[in-house]
Amino acid sequence: MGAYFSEIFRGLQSLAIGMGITFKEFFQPVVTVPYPYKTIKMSARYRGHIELIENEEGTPNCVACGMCQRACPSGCISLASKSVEYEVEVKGEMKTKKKKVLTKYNLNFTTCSLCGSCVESCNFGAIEFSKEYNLASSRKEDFHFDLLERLKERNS
Amino acid sequence: MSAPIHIRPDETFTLNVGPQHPATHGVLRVKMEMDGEYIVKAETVLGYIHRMHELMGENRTYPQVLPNLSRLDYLGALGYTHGHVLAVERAAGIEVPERAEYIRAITVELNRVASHLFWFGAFVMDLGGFTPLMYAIEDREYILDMLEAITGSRLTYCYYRFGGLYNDIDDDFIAAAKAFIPRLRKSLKKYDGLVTGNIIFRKRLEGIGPISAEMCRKYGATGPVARGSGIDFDVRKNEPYSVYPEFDFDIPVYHECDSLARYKVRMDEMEQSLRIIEQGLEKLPDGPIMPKKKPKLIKPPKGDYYQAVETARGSFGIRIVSDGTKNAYRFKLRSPTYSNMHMFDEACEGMMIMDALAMMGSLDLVIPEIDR
Amino acid sequence: MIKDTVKQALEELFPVPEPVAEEAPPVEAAEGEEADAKKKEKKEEPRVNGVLERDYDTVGYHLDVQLDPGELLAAVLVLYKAEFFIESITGVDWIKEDQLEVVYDFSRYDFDQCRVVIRTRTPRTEPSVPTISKIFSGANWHERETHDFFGIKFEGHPHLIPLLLPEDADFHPLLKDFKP
Amino acid sequence: MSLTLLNAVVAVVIAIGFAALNAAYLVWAERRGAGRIQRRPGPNVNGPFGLLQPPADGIKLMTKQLMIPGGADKALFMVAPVLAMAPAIMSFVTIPFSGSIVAHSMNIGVLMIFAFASMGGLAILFAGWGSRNKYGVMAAVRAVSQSISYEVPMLITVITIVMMTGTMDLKELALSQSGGFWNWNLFPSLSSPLMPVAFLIFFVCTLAETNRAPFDLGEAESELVAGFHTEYGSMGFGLFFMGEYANIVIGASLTTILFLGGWGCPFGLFPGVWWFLLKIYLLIATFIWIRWTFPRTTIYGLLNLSWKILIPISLFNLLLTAGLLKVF
Repeated sequence: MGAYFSEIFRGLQSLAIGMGITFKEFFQPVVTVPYPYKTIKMSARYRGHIELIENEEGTPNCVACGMCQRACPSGCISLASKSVEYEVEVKGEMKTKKKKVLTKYNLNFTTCSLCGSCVESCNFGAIEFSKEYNLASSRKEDFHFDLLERLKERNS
Repeated sequence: MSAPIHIRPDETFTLNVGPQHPATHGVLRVKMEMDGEYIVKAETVLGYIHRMHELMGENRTYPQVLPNLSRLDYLGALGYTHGHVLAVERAAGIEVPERAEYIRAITVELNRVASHLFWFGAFVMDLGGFTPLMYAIEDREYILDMLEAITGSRLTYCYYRFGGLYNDIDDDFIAAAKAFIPRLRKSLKKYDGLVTGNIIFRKRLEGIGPISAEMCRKYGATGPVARGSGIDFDVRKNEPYSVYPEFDFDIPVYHECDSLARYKVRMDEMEQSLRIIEQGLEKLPDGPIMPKKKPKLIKPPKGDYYQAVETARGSFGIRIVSDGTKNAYRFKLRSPTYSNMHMFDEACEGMMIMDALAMMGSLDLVIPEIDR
Repeated sequence: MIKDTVKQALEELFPVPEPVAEEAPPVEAAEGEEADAKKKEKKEEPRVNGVLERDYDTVGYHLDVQLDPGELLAAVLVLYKAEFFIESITGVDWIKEDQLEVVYDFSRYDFDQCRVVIRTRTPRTEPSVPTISKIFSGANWHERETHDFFGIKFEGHPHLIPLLLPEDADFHPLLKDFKP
Repeated sequence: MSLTLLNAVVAVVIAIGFAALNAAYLVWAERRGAGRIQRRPGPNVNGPFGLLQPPADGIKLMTKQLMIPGGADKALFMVAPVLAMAPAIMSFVTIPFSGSIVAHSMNIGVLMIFAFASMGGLAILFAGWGSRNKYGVMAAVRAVSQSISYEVPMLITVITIVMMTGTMDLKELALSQSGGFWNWNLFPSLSSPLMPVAFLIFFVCTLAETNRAPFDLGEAESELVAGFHTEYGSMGFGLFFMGEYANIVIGASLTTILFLGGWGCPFGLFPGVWWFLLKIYLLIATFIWIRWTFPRTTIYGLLNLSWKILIPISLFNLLLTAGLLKVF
């Protein structure tokens, strides 16, 4: 009989403790961020989709070596380049040299897993993570990014 | 509760719990043969989100598989990537600098706490209490913020590299982690009052879903599920890897074998993880985070390698059969929840559906990890 | 040490001293922890059935047993009695040798660690291995999964239907000649 | 005659209006309260403090298509939500908000409320059975067994009070406690020293009868998806929802009248409808507070609580009161 009542009593006590805790929490300040009205700053290492980095002349750093393409586990990067001849002065002589110029750098963001292998594999500092996270669309095509185009848009 | 006295096989009905059901936390389906509220027989149907990670592991080079592992378990991703890098390091014989190992241990433990916190919230929500979930998520958010600041992502991390880390931790992280530890200790006390001591909660779990130690052994259950059945088994202690031998921590073991024991194990484990983080931050050596010499292309010598780690859910094993090329010949993932979940079919027979689902919650299921 | 007792018990399964003589060189090779030696061994001729003691630090397990499917149940029973738990079951497709290998992992809930790997090989055409789900209930799903991925038939399995693959799947994705 | 009819129509319209308004804004209050307890703001976008959220929800529910699952018993399926809402509104007719504000005072008011309250279980049974859903049927069975077991201690407690006051008229029940909080039935008196316990029992029974957490086994969303209203959408669901909140208001009103002195002021000053409203909303706030604090009980835990704890204690209380009434 004693056990019966002590169990009821202890049960009620535990319920009261729980209610005390929620009562205290009721008067605590709100911790959530009302998202569309307020946003938080992304951390420095936040990994969004990749962007090309340009040099001082406004052209991309990329030399179209294709390392990122090979490192990518999901094959979402496709790039193309053409050879351009240009002249440089080497030891007082003008020489024509060939170099690759990036003509296309497409990122298929729908399959990207944001692992960062491409940025890590790039030896020329040509790609970086963007801080963009407000990406939403109902069409797949909106996530096939033409990064060269985006670079131009950023410059203009 | 005991089994029903009379089961009339002609009067049972089949209940499909899942693939879309609030208690299964994902796309798991349990086909239950029911006699009223009692379960006569249950059969788990898996594979709704099977993605064949093992085949991907064979088709991709070793570094390319890195992001896959964190997709196995979205709650405790770092533990799984840790297993992968350790397995490949063992196979290819790569030395890891001490600092990197310490940072790995700290981040894995933080992730374990985050995973347990989320489990705690979701488990209490399974039992019908919503508020603890919000408190747990708030605490977990601090961990995710910290991990995001160093790894760049919030859930599916791709932070470890063969031989070390993607990048080093900074002072902000250390300060945040140090501030987080007393914070969580305070929160754990709050959870004790709000949930653990609560009479309704205890009544729902005490003696529910008993899993004996013998059954654990037959099914190969590991992690908190085994420890709730009185089995003193933790890969971090029994088969030490990484820098875990350097830390002083205990393995919580409860002998009641019921859902409450499994709950208590996880709650105690959070405290132990905090201890590891504390010690790790204290002992954190200086130095590089990547080895000086590391093969450019990872080609482990021919052979068969196995590595087990303790993740938030139990012993996770990776078997790599290498044929000396840059792709694995066979890439086997042994996921802990797979074995833990397997016991459910046998354990829930004769239980009431409420209790069975409470027990399912106590197993801490993450479905992508079962289905792989 | 449990490792030694188990090793002894398992070795008793392999009869006659005759194969022991053959077995000796691979044991040394493995103990020399030379991965290259192992490579050679595998390339040159298929491994002889028997118990090998492996270096834990390099491969991650202690005992490596290879046996015929017929001896499997006896070996698993030895492990069951020695309080092992089942870790996983998987297959490996050795297409060049036209064989499928079934790999069983066992471990112990103990500080006296001993991981045992049991391998058994079966021909690629009509692969079949006896089930161990009568001894370790947990083998049930592992065997179903292996059946899904490799098409290995587990004789006596109570419920050998696809587990992870769709119910009507008639392909085995982890076979090396699988084309999606 | 015509005046009484007009009276009745006006009373019903007011009752429906009061019930609907209460239901709508209690949902808002519940969501805001839950938000604060969980340290988030709750609905705060539509209108000031999110006060326009309930109409927005209502419009959304009303404009949705009413789906009837194939194989469902159409008649039961359609009747059930109405049956959930109607008794709740009917019960308002007899509740005295103050000495003068009462639609129709009857000398068996308590009985009438309980008669209507037991129809709530019927509505749940209809809904669960009619929607031809296994979860629904299970929830219906649970809810019926729950409402049967909790009506017993609840009625026993009410009988105790009726014995003490000697009336079943709600108005007179309230009047008998006027004067100050020391006269309330909540506090022990010479003839019934266990009154606080009786209050607790009555409160728990109210929670169970109105299907509120931690006794919301009819819904039990983590195991029975949504219980008896799994298959309901649009206004069918809306009516269940409103019925639930209307029932809460009834339960709180009844508790106030039976135990907390109705519209009487705790200090005997200015009795009036405001005191009544203050008391019922405080009680409803407690309901909300309880819901967001505790996990759900099990069905057998719930029945055990009723048959092993509440009924014996309330019976004992009844006997004790009967005996002491004879003595004093």
